[in-house]
Amino acid sequence: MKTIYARPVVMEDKLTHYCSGCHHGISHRLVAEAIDELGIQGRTIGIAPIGCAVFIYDYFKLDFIVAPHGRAPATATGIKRVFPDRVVFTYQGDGDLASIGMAEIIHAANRGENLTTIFINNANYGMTGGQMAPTTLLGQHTTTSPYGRDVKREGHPFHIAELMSNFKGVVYSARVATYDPKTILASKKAVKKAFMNQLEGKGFSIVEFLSNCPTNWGMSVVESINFIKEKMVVEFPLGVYKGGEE
Amino acid sequence: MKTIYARPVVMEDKLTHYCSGCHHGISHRLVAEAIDELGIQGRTIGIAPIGCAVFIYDYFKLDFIVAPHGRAPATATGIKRVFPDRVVFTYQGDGDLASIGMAEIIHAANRGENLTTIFINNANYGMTGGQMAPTTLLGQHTTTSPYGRDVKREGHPFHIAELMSNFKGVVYSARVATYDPKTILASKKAVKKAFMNQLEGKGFSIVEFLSNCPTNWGMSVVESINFIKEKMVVEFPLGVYKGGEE
Amino acid sequence: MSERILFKGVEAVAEAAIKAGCRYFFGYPITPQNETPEYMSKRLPQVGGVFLQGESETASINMVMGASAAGARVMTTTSSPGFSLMVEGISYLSGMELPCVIANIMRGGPGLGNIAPAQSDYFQATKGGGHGDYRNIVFGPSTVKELVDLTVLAFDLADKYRNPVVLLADGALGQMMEPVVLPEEVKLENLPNKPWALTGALGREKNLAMAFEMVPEKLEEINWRLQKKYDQIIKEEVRWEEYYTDDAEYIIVAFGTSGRITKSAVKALREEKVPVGLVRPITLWPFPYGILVELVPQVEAFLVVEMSAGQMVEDVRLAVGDRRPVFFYGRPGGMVPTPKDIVQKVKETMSLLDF
Amino acid sequence: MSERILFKGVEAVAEAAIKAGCRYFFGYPITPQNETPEYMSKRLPQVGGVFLQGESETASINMVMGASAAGARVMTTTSSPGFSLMVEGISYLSGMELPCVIANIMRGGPGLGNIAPAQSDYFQATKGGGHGDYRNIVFGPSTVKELVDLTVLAFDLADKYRNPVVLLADGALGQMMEPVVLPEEVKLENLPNKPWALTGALGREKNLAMAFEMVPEKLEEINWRLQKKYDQIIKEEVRWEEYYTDDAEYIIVAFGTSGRITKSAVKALREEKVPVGLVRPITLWPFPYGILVELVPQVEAFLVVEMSAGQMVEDVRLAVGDRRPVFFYGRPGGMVPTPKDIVQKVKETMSLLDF
Amino acid sequence: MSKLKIREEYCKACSLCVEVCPNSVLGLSKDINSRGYHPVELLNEDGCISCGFCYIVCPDMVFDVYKQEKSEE
Amino acid sequence: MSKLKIREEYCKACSLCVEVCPNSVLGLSKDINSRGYHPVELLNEDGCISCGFCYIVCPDMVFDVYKQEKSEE
Amino acid sequence: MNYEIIISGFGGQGVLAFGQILSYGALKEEKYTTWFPAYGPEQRGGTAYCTVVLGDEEVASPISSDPDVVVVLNQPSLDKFEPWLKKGGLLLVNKSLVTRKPEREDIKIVELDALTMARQAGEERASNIVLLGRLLKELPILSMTTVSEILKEFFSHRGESVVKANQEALKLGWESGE
Amino acid sequence: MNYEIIISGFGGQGVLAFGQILSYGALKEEKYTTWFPAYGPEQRGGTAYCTVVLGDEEVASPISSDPDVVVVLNQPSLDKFEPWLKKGGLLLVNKSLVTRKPEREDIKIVELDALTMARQAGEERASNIVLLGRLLKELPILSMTTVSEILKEFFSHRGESVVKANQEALKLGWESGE
Ligand SMILES: Cc1ncc(C[n+]2csc(CCOP(=O)(O)OP(=O)(O)O)c2C)c(N)n1
Ligand SMILES: Cc1ncc(C[n+]2csc(CCOP(=O)(O)OP(=O)(O)O)c2C)c(N)n1
Ligand code: SF4
Ligand code: SF4
Ligand code: SF4
Ligand code: SF4
Ligand code: SF4
Ligand code: SF4
Ligand SMILES: [Mg+2]
Ligand SMILES: [Mg+2]
Repeated sequence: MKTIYARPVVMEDKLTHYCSGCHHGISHRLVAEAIDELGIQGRTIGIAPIGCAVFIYDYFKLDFIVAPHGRAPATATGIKRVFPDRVVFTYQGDGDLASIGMAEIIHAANRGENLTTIFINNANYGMTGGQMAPTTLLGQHTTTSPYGRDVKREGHPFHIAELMSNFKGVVYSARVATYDPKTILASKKAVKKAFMNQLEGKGFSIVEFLSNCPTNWGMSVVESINFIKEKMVVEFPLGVYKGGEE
Repeated sequence: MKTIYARPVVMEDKLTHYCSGCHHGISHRLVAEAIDELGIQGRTIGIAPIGCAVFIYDYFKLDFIVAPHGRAPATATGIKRVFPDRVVFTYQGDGDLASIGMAEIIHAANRGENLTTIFINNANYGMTGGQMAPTTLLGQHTTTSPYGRDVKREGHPFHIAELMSNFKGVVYSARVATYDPKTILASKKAVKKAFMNQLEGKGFSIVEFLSNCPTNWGMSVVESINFIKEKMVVEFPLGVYKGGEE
Repeated sequence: MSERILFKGVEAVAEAAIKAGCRYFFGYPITPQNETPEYMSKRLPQVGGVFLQGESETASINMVMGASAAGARVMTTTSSPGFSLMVEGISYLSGMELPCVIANIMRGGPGLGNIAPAQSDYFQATKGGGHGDYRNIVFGPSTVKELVDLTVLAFDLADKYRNPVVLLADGALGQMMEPVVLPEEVKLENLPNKPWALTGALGREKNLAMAFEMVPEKLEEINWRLQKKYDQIIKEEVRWEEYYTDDAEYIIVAFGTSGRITKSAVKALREEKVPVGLVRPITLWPFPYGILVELVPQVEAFLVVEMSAGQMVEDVRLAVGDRRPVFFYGRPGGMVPTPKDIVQKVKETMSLLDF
Repeated sequence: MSERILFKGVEAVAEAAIKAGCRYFFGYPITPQNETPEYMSKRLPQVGGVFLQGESETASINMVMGASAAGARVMTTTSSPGFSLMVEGISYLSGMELPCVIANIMRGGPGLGNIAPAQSDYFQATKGGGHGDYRNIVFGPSTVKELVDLTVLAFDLADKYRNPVVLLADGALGQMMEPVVLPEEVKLENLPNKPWALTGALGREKNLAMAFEMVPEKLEEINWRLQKKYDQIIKEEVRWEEYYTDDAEYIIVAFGTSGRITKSAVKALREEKVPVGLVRPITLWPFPYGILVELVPQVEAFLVVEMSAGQMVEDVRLAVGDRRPVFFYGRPGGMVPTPKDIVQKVKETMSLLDF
Repeated sequence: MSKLKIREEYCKACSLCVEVCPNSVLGLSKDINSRGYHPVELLNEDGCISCGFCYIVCPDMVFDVYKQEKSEE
Repeated sequence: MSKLKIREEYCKACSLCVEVCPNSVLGLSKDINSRGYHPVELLNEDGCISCGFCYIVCPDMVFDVYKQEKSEE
Repeated sequence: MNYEIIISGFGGQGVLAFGQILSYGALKEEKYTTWFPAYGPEQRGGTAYCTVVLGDEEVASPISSDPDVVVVLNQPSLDKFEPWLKKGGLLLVNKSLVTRKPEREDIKIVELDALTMARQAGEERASNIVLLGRLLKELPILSMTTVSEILKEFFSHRGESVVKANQEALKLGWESGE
Repeated sequence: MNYEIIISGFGGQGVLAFGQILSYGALKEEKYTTWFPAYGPEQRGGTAYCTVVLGDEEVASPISSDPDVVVVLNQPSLDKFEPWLKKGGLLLVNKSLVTRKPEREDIKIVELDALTMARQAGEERASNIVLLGRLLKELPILSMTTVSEILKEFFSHRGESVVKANQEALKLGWESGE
């Protein structure tokens, strides 16, 4: 028998704490596959966010640091400046990156720090129980937008992939999803590209994942996938916003 | 004799602390003229930054609060949410707004807070003695970029007017200068527009001033003006980036 | 008498704030106090108020600053790491003399720590987490009822003294449910007049809100004026509860959740005729040094119980000096002591003293 | 002996750091310490290091966290409001047990305050500006020479204990120039080995840097382990200077700039045969309680001199208890006491005691 | 050896794999794993074409997928 | 009444007005104001056309500018 | 006198609701009460539990290391809390999900096949309420009428049939002790 | 013995440099020294001053409320610091920018038209150095040779002629006391 697909080597053999059907696990695996395929396990260092993915350090056979909420890009900068030849990546949620950590991600991006950022947009704060995120859709009900996000009060959802593409220091910015095999395979390419750019010393790369949160959206897993396909993708079009050429 | 130009009524009759030839004074006056012409002195509240303009409260007959460095947009939000019918504006430097206060300005802009922001881009930190700002030009020598700003280490200068125009909550974003009567008169229109938008409840408006800092640039006043005309305007093109129509 | 309602601590604090006339809330989610912003996001629009989730704790405290400067009753709530992000703003608010109420529903630290109940931000709240010589009134509520009452008082004292007031509770109090009787809602028009507020300088001299004075002589004067205010607060606002202290020969000092747990321990010990009593500080700043000093003559020893590695114990030692032994029993990192633990510690330390 | 060089405090600290093997600096401008980042921006590239101006103090301390986790000797410097923005990060660093050196060149507070010298962040530095049960070693240098020596020691102790070390100086020390002899530059290859550093998990188990443990029992254990380390530091690292204490009947306690100014006052008083002495804490945490306790029997009274409204005085009271009067002379808001002021205060208080 | 290695203990019964399997050869078992979930099971070994869709969509890395080599057929 | 009101005490001698004046009727005085600057002065009242450029460029709000009404001419 | 009651089981078995219903009942009967959840990491997936204190004295400690009653809905809960129970206390066991017998002999033990009884009442998820009914039978902490009314309020948002089923479960629990 | 010297004038008159030169001189002569600037709001526009302590004892206080020497380059400085001067101390006055006479009679007063002398030396901005030269003449705090060398290092980046002019100014100051 030939192995077609096997659990990535860089992943620990461990049960994750994520809710049933949560896409965080898929994004993890895509990162792992990229690391495996690029053969960089021994020189990759990860920065965990504060969010549901805070436990990511538990699932990878990699050195990891758990940075304060939102500050992963600054922490990553500190590591990368000491070890320019290591591969350093942050994995951040939309509360972490787009709310409290806005200044840090923008400045790291603008500096063109040679980093890779995996950004999980699940339109809410998963870990703390489903509050509004900067990426929450208009009209979406969350525990802190109980009447639905109102453009007058809270403004429009943030488009991170587009925003990032404005900065000259950013060499790659893409938005992907993981709701079916096709999108997952496309995501995989994006993640790999984002790591390869770093290996080639090109600068800052970011991949935004449209991700689900069945638990806090109050949906079944299937419903959550439909929400991504029908609602999120409309607000947040998939695609490569920068660095897709070649 | 007919009065052609007179010191704006909303300004205190006071000597400013600014260095000789510093453009902060011109920007102040333009704000004052807009307030005078719109007749909103009694209902305007200002937020002073931390920067050379921290003393702005001393020069206006207006209620003022001196917010912590970079946080003026958050403080302004707090005031405006209490008094939606007052006119609230922030006046911020490029260290204040574009460095430490990046998250606050972006989130206020994205929320479409009905505020007016006057943004003074003088390519360095004036008050603290000329350190590098996010807007410092490539190659520009400052006290913390003694070998010249290096794109590899510090990235490209930030383009705030352009960046702001990305957000749906922003109704007006313009970049102006004050190096001669023509640019000053154009700036005046921009400032007035930025206040009028607020009076009309439209949302967030920002005017970026290309400003000088002869003291820390180590230049005469005339040299500083040439620097703006020859260098800054090239990196930061003047113009209305959003909301110019009509 | 009004109706008794079963309320979770972190929701009760929100409703009590609304009853006290708070119409503005700016805050950022963090466990174990998420229910407070959540509750506010639902309720404030119903009463014509504004809930806004700040983009961070830093932004939130500065929004609070704006709303407070505008003269509104305003509040934020957070938990330990979030409070740390607010201390610059709190130092400013204190220097500006802007009233506001800040609840810290403490969790295990340091760093990210965990989300379990803790009391390890006592130093931060009482000795100045931020820079400079400032003080905040700090309450240490121990029941949901008291949390409600102190929330209302917090708004009143904040306005009275033009000073931030901190509600220093922990996740246990925040997450528990208890019956409370809500106070009458104040009429907004009866709230204190604030001639200093930034409302637009119409027909009056301009108002300035700032914590800024370049001339050292003047800033020194401002500081002494603040200190005088703090002295007045020390004189007038110290609060504590005594429990079986009358004839106590051994005093336990504990606040908040560990304070009420200690009550059960005291009750149990009293049943065994052990002459212990409890002093439960209600204001952590100003700290009730006086009552402890008073008790020294009648008491053989003190025991301080905290859900931390030992912070308030310093204030108790300040009061008691070397005149009596001051023992310490602490559970840091999110652990909650049981009455049994405390009883045992009392007995242990008593045996040291040949009680 | 090496050459004596005239150095400004805030530049000396930078050069000393480089001599100690510090090759990474992340910081944000703020008066009165701008010359430190400025100096570093010039010097670090010359020695193969990296200077990066963080976008804020918040970012800077988190960059420090990254570099420290990577095993480098790294530093940041700031002044009061900037330190407040760092306390969340410092709590994390402490919980993670990451070594680093942080200088706070204090200025007048609270809030924006002013840029004049002050000592009003004593509480913040010594009692935990951030949340949770953590402690930092805090040095209070009083001369540029001492600043240099303590900077080097700070890096060594930071590595030894895997703990942040704070240099708590003020604008006066920062801005003054004095001759110093710089230490030999350490060879980078002689710096301590850091097997815990994040270097990429090549051929070894992965390393984790975090201040995070969801299970209270475990986080409690971590906290007790930290406390044990702190106890060891208390045992081994307390430092202070005594000046004319041998036969002193009146002791002044002062640190840093007010400490050295007090020296002049003591000298003047001794010339008048007044039996005063000075205890100048060099480590503010761990605080030298012991020496004060020892001195109690020979001393009639203590006076604490601070450029604040009174913070360290609490620690002196903790040591002295009620056994002796502890007077206080403070100048908050950026004022610097003169020797004359102090002499007068000593005489005043002595007359109260019928000395 | 089966075409699928299934780590039953890791399965959270989200059904993503069940829905995506082109040949509908996956289902949730009646058994319960130690986390209280009915884990996935391969209903029909022969029906599995080793396409790997199940691997691709599974958030919990439950599967490894193998294919019969030509020689084995 | 002059066409220009000049607040000499506020002038910082930056010369911006001097350079911009279309008729070159402004100059810096030999006197010193209390801040140590040689303040601006109107060298030639008649040459001033009340264009206001000096007002417009002055960062220190030193000027008010008046124009002779037709009737005054 | 106050009762200290610990209720423990898997998240999803309704142990927090069990406790809240007790507290709401206490409120209705003008008793003192405190409901305190273990809200830590146990919440997600693992074992959840809460402590309810209720009675006619003001509640001091909201937690207890020697409760009067322990209700366990699964095996780990039995392991954890059986030793805590005060001498002479009541241990209420959901036999349906507990694999071993309690060991202590100095306590009163009541074992119930709560799942079967809940199904019988028409609501699989009402095991907790079955146990609650039995608790009321064993100890006079609250009246059946009170709790029955509380159930109505508590479950009303899930429709009348759920309310009815839960009331039936309560009754079955009570009757199992007759 | 240590000398405590305050030098005060407008920002731009070189009072900080005056002090630094003293401290560099002290360094060269292996003395103890401290240079301490008032770096507060006075810096911009207003009066600037610094305190230099130097001598053969380790420096305790870097500031002084009763200095041995006060050098004033403008009127406000005279007003501020004349009263501070220790009894018997030396007050050095730049007559060129001081409008009134000193008032105290218990001190030694030396007034110099430093501006004129500086011009004479070929460097308008060297008033400070003229006063420095005279200070050295009045008090044996540092040798002329030392200071002359320091001037060379201090002004070398501004070219030889500036160095020369300053050395000349120093000399003129010294000679004014002969
Ligand atoms: C300073 C600080 N503020 C708040 C929190 C609480 N907190 C933990 S995770 C989180 C947000 C998580 O949301 P997101 O980043 O979107 O990640 P997700 O869980 O959705 O994947 C918050 C606010 C914290 N730990 N620290
Ligand atoms: C938290 C904090 N960090 C740093 C400072 C010091 N500081 C004062 S003004 C300033 C920057 C000023 O630059 P900019 O905003 O560009 O204004 P400018 O003076 O150039 O007009 C800084 C860093 C401060 N006051 N507070
Ligand atoms: S809460 Fe949401 S984001 Fe977090 S693990 Fe569960 S489903 Fe995923
Ligand atoms: S330092 Fe620069 S920005 Fe500040 S007042 Fe002077 S010239 Fe203007
Ligand atoms: S490999 Fe393909 S066919 Fe086989 S079980 Fe998985 S999805 Fe179904
Ligand atoms: S996708 Fe994975 S977790 Fe979900 S049911 Fe299939 S095997 Fe189980
Ligand atoms: S008004 Fe015009 S012409 Fe007259 S002085 Fe001013 S710039 Fe010159
Ligand atoms: S522009 Fe204003 S400040 Fe400058 S020289 Fe003219 S009048 Fe004076
Ligand atoms: Mg999220
Ligand atoms: Mg600037």
